[in-house]
Amino acid sequence: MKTKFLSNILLTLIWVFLTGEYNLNNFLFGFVLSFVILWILSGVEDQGKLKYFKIVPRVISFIFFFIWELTKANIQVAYEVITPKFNMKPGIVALPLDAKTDLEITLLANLITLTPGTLALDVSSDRSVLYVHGMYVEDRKEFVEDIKQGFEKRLLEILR
Amino acid sequence: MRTIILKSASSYLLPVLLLFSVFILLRGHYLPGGGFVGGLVAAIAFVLDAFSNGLDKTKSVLKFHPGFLMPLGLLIAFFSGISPIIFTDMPLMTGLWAENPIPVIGYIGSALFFDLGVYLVVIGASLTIIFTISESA
Amino acid sequence: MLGAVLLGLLFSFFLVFAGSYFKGRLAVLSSLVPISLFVYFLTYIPDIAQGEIIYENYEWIPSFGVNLSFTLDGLALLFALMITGVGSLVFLYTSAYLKNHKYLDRFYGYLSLFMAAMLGLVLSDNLMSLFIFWELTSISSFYLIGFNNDKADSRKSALIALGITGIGGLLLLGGAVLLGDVAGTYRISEMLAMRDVISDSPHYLLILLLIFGAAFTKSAQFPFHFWLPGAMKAPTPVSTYLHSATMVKAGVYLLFRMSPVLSGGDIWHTILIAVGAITMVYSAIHIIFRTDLKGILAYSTISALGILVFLIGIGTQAALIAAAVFIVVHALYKASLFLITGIIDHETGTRDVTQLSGLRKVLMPVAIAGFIAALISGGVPPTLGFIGKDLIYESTLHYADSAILLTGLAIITKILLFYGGFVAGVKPFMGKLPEKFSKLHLPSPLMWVPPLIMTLAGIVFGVFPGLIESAFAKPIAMTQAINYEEFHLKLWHGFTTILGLSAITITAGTVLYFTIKPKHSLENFIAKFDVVAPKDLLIKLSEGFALFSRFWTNSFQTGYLRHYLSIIVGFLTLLLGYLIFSDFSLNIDVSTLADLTIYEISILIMLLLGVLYVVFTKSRLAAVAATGVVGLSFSLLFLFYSAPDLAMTQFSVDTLTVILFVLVLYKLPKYLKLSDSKLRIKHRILSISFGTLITLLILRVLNEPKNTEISEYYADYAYKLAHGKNIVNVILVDFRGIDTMIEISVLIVAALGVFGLLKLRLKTRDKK
Amino acid sequence: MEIILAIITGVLYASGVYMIMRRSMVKLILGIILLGNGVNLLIFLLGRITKGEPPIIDSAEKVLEGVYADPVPQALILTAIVISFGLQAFAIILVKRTYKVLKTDDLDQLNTTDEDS
Amino acid sequence: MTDILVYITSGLGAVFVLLAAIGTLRMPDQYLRISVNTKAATLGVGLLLTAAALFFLETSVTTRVIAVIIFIFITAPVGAHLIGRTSYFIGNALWGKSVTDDLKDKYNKITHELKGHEEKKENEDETKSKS
Amino acid sequence: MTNDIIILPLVVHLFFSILLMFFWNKVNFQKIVSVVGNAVALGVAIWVFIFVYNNGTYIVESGNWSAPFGIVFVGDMLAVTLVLLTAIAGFAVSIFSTISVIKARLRFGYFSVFHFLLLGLNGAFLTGDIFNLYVWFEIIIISSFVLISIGGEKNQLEGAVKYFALNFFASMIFLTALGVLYGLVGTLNMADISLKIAEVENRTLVEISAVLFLVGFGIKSAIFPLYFWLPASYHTPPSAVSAIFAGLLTKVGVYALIRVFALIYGGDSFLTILLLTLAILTIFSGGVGAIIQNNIKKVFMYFIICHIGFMIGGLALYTEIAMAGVIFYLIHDIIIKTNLFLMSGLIYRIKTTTNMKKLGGLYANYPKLSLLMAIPLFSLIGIPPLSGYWPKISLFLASFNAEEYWLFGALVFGSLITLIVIAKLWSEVFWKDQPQLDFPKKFIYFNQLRFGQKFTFIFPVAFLTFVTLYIGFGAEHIQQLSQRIATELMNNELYINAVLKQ
Amino acid sequence: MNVHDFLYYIILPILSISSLLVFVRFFKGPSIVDRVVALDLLITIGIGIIAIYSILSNKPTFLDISLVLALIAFLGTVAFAYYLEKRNKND
Ligand code: NA
Ligand code: NA
Repeated sequence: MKTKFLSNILLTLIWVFLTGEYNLNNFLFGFVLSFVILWILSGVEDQGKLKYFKIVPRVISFIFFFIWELTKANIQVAYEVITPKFNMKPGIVALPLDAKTDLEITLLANLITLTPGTLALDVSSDRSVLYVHGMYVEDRKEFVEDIKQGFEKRLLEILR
Repeated sequence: MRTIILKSASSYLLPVLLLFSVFILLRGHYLPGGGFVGGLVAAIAFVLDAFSNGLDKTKSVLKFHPGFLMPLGLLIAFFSGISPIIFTDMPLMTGLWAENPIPVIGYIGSALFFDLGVYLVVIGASLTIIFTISESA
Repeated sequence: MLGAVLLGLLFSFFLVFAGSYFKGRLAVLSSLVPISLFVYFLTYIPDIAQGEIIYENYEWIPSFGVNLSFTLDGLALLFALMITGVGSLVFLYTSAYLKNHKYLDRFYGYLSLFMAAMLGLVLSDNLMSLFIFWELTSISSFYLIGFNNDKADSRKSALIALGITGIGGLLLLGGAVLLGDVAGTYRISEMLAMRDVISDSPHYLLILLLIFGAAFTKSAQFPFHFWLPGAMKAPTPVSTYLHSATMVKAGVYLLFRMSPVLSGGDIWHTILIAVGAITMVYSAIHIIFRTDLKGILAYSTISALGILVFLIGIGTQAALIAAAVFIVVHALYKASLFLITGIIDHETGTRDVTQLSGLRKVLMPVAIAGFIAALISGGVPPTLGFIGKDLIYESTLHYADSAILLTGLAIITKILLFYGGFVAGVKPFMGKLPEKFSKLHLPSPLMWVPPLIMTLAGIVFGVFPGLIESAFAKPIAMTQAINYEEFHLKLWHGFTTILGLSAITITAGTVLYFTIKPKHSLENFIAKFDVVAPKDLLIKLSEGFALFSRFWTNSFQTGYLRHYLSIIVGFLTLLLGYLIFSDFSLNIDVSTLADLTIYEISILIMLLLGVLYVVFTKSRLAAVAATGVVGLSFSLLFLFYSAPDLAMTQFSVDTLTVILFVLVLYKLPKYLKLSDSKLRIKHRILSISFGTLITLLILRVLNEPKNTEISEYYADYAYKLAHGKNIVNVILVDFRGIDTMIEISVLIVAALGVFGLLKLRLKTRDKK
Repeated sequence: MEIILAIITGVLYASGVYMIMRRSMVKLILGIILLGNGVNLLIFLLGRITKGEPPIIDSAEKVLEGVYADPVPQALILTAIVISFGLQAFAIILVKRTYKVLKTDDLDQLNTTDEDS
Repeated sequence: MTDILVYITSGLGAVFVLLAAIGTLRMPDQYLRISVNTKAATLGVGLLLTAAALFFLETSVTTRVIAVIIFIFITAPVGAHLIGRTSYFIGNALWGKSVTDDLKDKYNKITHELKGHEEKKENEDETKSKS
Repeated sequence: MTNDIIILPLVVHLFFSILLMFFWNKVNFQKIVSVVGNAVALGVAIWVFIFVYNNGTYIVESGNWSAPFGIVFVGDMLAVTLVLLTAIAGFAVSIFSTISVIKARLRFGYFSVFHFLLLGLNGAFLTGDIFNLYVWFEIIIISSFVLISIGGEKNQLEGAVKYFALNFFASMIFLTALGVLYGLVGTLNMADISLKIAEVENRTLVEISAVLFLVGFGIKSAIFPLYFWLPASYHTPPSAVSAIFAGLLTKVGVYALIRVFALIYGGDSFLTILLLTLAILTIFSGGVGAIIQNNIKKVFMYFIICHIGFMIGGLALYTEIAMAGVIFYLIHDIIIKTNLFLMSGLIYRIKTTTNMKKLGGLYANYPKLSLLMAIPLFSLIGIPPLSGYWPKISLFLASFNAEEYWLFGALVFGSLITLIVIAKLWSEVFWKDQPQLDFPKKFIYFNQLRFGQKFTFIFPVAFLTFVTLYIGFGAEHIQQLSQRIATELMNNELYINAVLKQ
Repeated sequence: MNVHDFLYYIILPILSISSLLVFVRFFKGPSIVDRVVALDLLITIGIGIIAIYSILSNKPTFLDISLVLALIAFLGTVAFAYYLEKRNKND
């Protein structure tokens, strides 16, 4: 019930953003609209349990971390792409997962993919392993640890 | 497809896309968009959901059978088309407009209902087609 | 007169529903219909003899000038009495001949339908209604000829007869339409006044040819005569009624009727005389080679019809009177002979004249009738046949330069007809009665009295020719001859050339009868010439035509979709090419190319290559992906050229199509390299030509100025009146909202179709 | 500009027509799609093209003034696109069903209906 | 000021896009191509959209741009994941110089079930022994 | 209501198709509603017909936008006549469908699609806008695709694929023509086009657009050499569907040709020669095709082609008499062709086959039914005074007046072939003894049906036969109507003035 | 050089060239995966082009088109993946 209401509000906000009209009427309209959509979709389970106040600072720091990683890796890839010789040591690495929920796994995988040089290929059916394709797998342990200590840890901090 | 990643991503995308589709629908009279594209976006949202969660799940999520949306949409379009015949002495499809524009949507008129009908029909038809194919694939 | 025509029609309808009561003993009651009509027409004789012409007119379809206009003059009365008179006897005869037949009621139904049609034909004053009845005779005769429809032979004969008379019918319609147009009326009586207009018309020849075509097919003139012997497959009453007395004379009637209207030019006479002469001699010779009684009668009928056409061709008053009298003569003796043949066939089970002899001992009254009929046929005094023959010679003897030739031909014909009459009417009864026939006895009087009545009438009219003269000959001469002169029919003219010719005819005929016996060897001999006979030629022609039909149809209807498409595209390419190059001009404004930006160019390149990729890739899936590229390029192109709505729609639709494709494709096999390279090159050339023409077409249209009235109106009023700012959307939901309503209906139907196509499984037993 | 688009339209027509004359049903449908695109482009082009001026009235205005693209061909093409979509969807399924029943993608195997029976 | 931001964002965006394009063209196997293109393009297009937002400086535009960016950032990696694993299914080999392939023989050929458990244990053991 | 009277037939059919979709699974309800709907449509069509007959051409401007800015519906005599004929045929076929179409098909939206089809036909006849005509055409073809292929087994699917491909191509050519026309005159209203096209200086381009229309419509109306899809596909679906196809689908192509050529391209000499040649070849091809067929449905199929040639020939002559002939023939043809296919369905139900070689003995078994069937067959041949006869008078006369003797020859040829083939058909199907048949098991034969079911089978045939008889014997009325329509067509300023209110 | 010129003469050409480069990959394949990836990237670049184009033509509303594009491109990729997996399974 609560999560429904929150989703409703969230959707309403998205609507208001989307339309770009910030006034009561539009808010109400968006609310009704979101309500209808949620009603129609009432089968969808809500996985998000949002604890706003704890999360916000972590999210911000995470975003900066992510941007930093993104830039770093992009430069590496850019260099690789432009220079005539390939220096990569690519490979597919099995990454044991601490992330458990769908949301956690998905976010982790997406972030890994968005970071240049790595691509989350698939999650094992028992959700225990994330297979990641990396461009620079010089040392697979280091590769695994980087991700686990970097993305996964920070992400789980936010989400749990 | 059995992939958690797609599944959870799409469950968040679905409501947002539906919202977006209504947005596209409503602004059609003023800016690019309209019932057809709006309907397609909505349909695509459901198709996406079907790809990731399986058809049965998507069907249970949808309150109505998509087949029902087709006649419903057409009925709305039909009534907005013939309402001038019934309510006034004007030829069919004559635009009937409320005196003043309302916020968000602008002028409310039969054309809007017409576009809504289009929207529903497009959702219904696209989904019927794609669901049928998926089921018998 | 309308009532007279309707009576037959109604009676036949009546039989459809109440037919079961008219089988068996009550069947004879059907004869009351023709008999009462016969009596009805008899009552008109006094008036007609006075020179009166009776008209009746009923509006029917004035827009076409088609009305039920009836006229009763001498000619019509002659035919009407013949139709109802012979009809009465045939109806009576049938009740015995087809006694206990399962479908006797149907037979009477067709017969009375036919009689009504025939009456309508001869009574019509309107060429169109004449045509209508004309066609009705063809149809009812189709049913009568094919009456024994369980036999393949009967069906085939019915088809051939219908085919030939069908051609004639269409030609008659053509002729009638044209004649009506030239004359300004369809009423024959009114056309008389237009005689000169018609013969001066540029269409005169065409009219004649069309009318002749109709008459010659219906009246079995050479070379269309062959359907008649075939039609003898029909039951004897049909042969009697249709193929001797009435229907075959419809063509003759038409010529007779139209002769005052159309005989203005020489061509009329030349053709009719030629065709009539060929027919009468050609088929008279055939008589010698026949052994089947009906065959003999059929050819002698054709010959008689030839004589009639020949006489009408001569067209003098004498010839027309001769024709009128000969019509009566022929009806009397030929109908009798057919009925007699029917009795013989009915009793002995054979019509082979070589097998038949001595039947007088068991069928005496029939033998008497046969003998008299032969006398009439041979033109022996004092029968009406004698008068008829004399009249013929008289008219040929006085015909311009070719009198001798024509008379000669007439004599030869008459000699052969004499022979034919005796072989059919006398020979079966003479000589020794074979053992197998000794137990025969006389059939019901309903069968033998009718021929006897007719032959006796032949004698009565011979002795009292005044009856014929006043009732028919004079009225006919008055209406049909161009310049009427007084005349009298007489049995005895004194010792004249004609009497000499008659004597020669009778003598020669008698000699022939005693020298030439019908033999199968003769029949086999003539069969050798069948290869060149019109019938076989026609059959070959129709087989050839069927072959050609198959070839033509199969060479187009190959079953290969690409073949159909290539023909259609080829056809279009030809037309477009012809038009575009017929006044070729090309003003290309190259300056606009300077405006091209790099993004446009790259998108155009992508579009172009994407398209080519779709065409040439060997991977089906890659092709589908490439359509995605094409869709994207299109979408961007639309965006650059001010069509954002299109951009969105095009792209979403293309993607959805790709998805559908993808969902469906995985069950399909891989591309095969199927078509051979020759065909591929052909198709490429075709496609490229087509595409080039489209490009040229576009460039030329772009050179023309464009009217912008509509779009300006929309620009001005989309917001003011329709409250929308996106004009494309306003057009879609308002200005042209109907389009959209139907467009979504299309989507719905497509969805229903998809649903049904995939979900509906017919169980085998439900299949259809 | 127009000349290039005209040529591309020609190419689309040619390719479409060429593809529908192949034996594979899949190619037939691809041909139909190409041809449909060609037709849309033709209408678009013959309605005269205008760069960067969509027929949308500015939020501050009440009428459309100055240079603008003709909205009519756009509306027509939109309708045609949607209709073609319906037809194509149906055609794709038809192909699927035909394949299922006849076990072939080869159009040349589909000629029994023209034989006389 | 905003002009300069527009220059920078759009310029960077274009460069990233170009890099993605070159990468897609040059990279030796499917996985590397997917890898390169997803991020470079996502970042590049994100920057280009940002440029638009900066240029217009209208809330409605900005929110829309944010919506598009978020959307791309959600969908692009999911798409990459999908197509990447598909690539593995259909048997696209890794580049010859690849160092490891932990996925090898992990997929059930028929059900496409993906094993992971044993691998995890192994890893755990390793981790334990390390610490 | 009377303001919109012209479009009431559209409203009725659209309403019923929507209604039927809501009751997707209720087959019996669908049957009743569809028949009621068609009865209502028939009533409305009669009302509309009488209204226009008395008041003259009537215009409805949809959206209240005056022509040429909105889509107008034009109820001239031609349009409302065709609407009436559609209603008659639709009514008969809907009744026939309730008994002859199997339940499984009915459960998959048969009736709804059927109403969409009729909607499309009515729309095509009534619209005054060329693009709108395209849209109506599309609803017609998609509906026909669906009807032809739903539940399709081998033959239906084969037929459907070809039908689809060629009709889609036709639509594309139609659109191409439309694009060219719009590029030249910038308008879509047919009356407006008619006015504005006169100002186009480049007549070649006008002719090209005409040729494109000719091919586009020609494929739909099955003229030579564009008819190939028809013999391959029309005989495959259930008879009720074939009936409506045969009666109306090709005719809507003919209608479009008539409308466009009379209104826009009238009298162009190149087109005249082209149409004339095509007409002659169409008659010929249809005729020779009919000769060699053994399946009665296929025979009728080729007759459709052959007789389309008659109408195209008349159109080519482009005189008032010829046009009257064409219209009369069109009226006759719609009813008769519909009926022929219903009859073949009836024959199938009786004998489980429509192959002439396997058929026989119908006359012996069902004499009254056979005689009933004989009437349409004779009307098809044009035995006077039945319906097929009358238009020939006009067509013959017109071809003589134009001195087009080849056309006259073709008309005679076509009529003769019709006569011979139908006579052959009669002889084979009705006269010949029944050959041994291997009867499928579990097939419900005609004589096993209850009286009501038999009646439902026969009533539509009898009803259409009655209409045919009326056309034949009441030819005066039909001819007056045809002449009136011809006059309206030949004087297109009447139409233009009515639409543009000049 | 103002913003317009910069975008017009530098950014757009770069994007255009990028799209052509990607198109080359589309052509070369060799795997269907390459083509799907290339198509996806093409659409992504298309979104970028639209963004720049909306600046150049001063029509922010075009950005909505980019959202539709993004949405649908994603769906296309999903569909191809779905297809390829399913086909693979059935073999
Ligand atoms: Na490198
Ligand atoms: Na309106």
